[in-house]
Amino acid sequence: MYQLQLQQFSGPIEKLLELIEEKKLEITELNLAEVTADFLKYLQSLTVAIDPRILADFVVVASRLLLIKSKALLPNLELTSEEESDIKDLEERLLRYKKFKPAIILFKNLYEKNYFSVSRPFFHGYPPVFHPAKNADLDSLHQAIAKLFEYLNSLSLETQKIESPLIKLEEKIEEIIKQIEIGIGQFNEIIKQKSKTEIIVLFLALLHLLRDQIIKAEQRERFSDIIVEKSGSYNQNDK
Amino acid sequence: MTNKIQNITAAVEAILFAYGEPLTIKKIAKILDLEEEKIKSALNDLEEKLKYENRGLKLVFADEKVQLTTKPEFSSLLENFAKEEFKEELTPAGLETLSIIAYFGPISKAKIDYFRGVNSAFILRALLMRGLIDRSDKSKEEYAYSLSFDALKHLGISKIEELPEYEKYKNNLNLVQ
Amino acid sequence: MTNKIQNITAAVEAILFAYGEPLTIKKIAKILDLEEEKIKSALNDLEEKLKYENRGLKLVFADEKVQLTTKPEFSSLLENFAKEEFKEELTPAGLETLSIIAYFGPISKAKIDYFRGVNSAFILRALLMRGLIDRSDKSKEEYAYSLSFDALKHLGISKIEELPEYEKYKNNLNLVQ
Repeated sequence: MYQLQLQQFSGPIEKLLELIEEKKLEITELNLAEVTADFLKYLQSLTVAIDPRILADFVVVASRLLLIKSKALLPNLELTSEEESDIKDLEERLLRYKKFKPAIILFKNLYEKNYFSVSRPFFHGYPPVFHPAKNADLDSLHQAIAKLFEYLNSLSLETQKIESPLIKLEEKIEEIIKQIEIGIGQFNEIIKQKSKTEIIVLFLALLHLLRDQIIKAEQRERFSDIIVEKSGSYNQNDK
Repeated sequence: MTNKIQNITAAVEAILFAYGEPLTIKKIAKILDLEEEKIKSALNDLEEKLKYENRGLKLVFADEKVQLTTKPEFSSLLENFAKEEFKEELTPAGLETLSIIAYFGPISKAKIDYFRGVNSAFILRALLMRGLIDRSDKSKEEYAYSLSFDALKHLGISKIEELPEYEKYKNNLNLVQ
Repeated sequence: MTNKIQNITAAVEAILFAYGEPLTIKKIAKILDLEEEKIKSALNDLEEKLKYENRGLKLVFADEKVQLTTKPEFSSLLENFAKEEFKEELTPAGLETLSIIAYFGPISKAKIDYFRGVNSAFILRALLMRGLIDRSDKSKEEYAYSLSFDALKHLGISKIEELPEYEKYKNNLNLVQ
């Protein structure tokens, strides 16, 4: 069920390209900054429905967009060479995906054409004859089932491990609210000395709070810091 | 549909190939939406073409039915081939599938695919041909696969519960689902 | 055994007909006790003959294997042989992933993930279970994914190169990074 649901979502590169093309924009750094908000909005809509593992990949793309956005907003911001190459990498991937997109349509048409070949079953018409394999004994069956269980268990463990980033978003929401309550109202202050992933999660938390109108944010002019404050509707018992 | 069919001989060959079983001329005529006479002449044409020495197939007529089969001169070659094929050891994928059926049978193909994470159609067919598993149509929609009686004997056990750690795996099935 | 084989093309046709599943050229050579080169030239011969419009069959090639199938122009006659699991529409993620594998396979999961910008584990599993892709473990480190024979047959193509504008996409998009 849940895996099926997952498949309804396109990958982040596809989604980002979609957003750019909706606005009939070229793939440039400036235009990427332009669609950042849309991408984040989409990302937020995913947080309820999607596997944390997939979400993490969207966050990676979102983080690069935020980097681009920050660069556009804050011209004095110095990016490391790694960050610069991350931006370049995202642009290149989008371009490559864009070039490939027509092939997906071609493939889809062929796939749905109902123009297929039929083959025959394995040794059709030959009677089944008992041919036990030399290696089909109790021991090897036992080993095979044990190995399969080990694998299936490792899969479910892996899924559990990845649940943690989701909880963090909730924590960060609380953190922002607390910071505002003690009087820190500038986003730059809130994210001071945080790791890059934390900044991203904090930013997501900020967007979350904005959407729920728990806080108000304001950017007085381009490139200036974002000022956040509690909005009237926030109630401690809501969260 | 029919007007798209350019060549009746080719269409008849394709139909006989896919169905595998003997078909009545009437049935072929129905599939093609053509008169039986047309089918008969296409079958004659096909039969003539199959006589060429570079063809490996032939038509067999019996009881008003026709079937496409291999030429008799290849019978012993193909029987040996089948024998060799089934003498081979089971692949890891074959063993894995057999173990799932042993421990969890009767079990549907969908469930086997789910556990293995890959499609098992071919492996199931091969295990059936080797007589290691049986297929029963438990529900109308789905076959259920279980270990064959011969396979149990070959393993040297009298019932499935004698498989090593049978209870442990059988009961833990839900944990991994 | 060999000296009885008058015509290799006929023998190859009979073997492919009986076996049904894709067969490696190597295996055919072994069955017939002939060099692979001879088998290849018999397959070329067979492929040419099958192109005639009075033939209803064709060969499908992938990964050193070959399978005998019906020509797709007869699919409307063989509706009941269409695979149920392929009729179902592909999800956006499934389509995205399957197209990438079609044009760039065999391709590793890491490269698919990079191209899509997202972990494709679940999608790959779903495609494997439906039998649309195969996973080969040629290198020990990483699986490589490619379109299955069943997928090629569903698309009605004889080999992957027959995908629309295959060369253009394959060569102009360097996925190897």
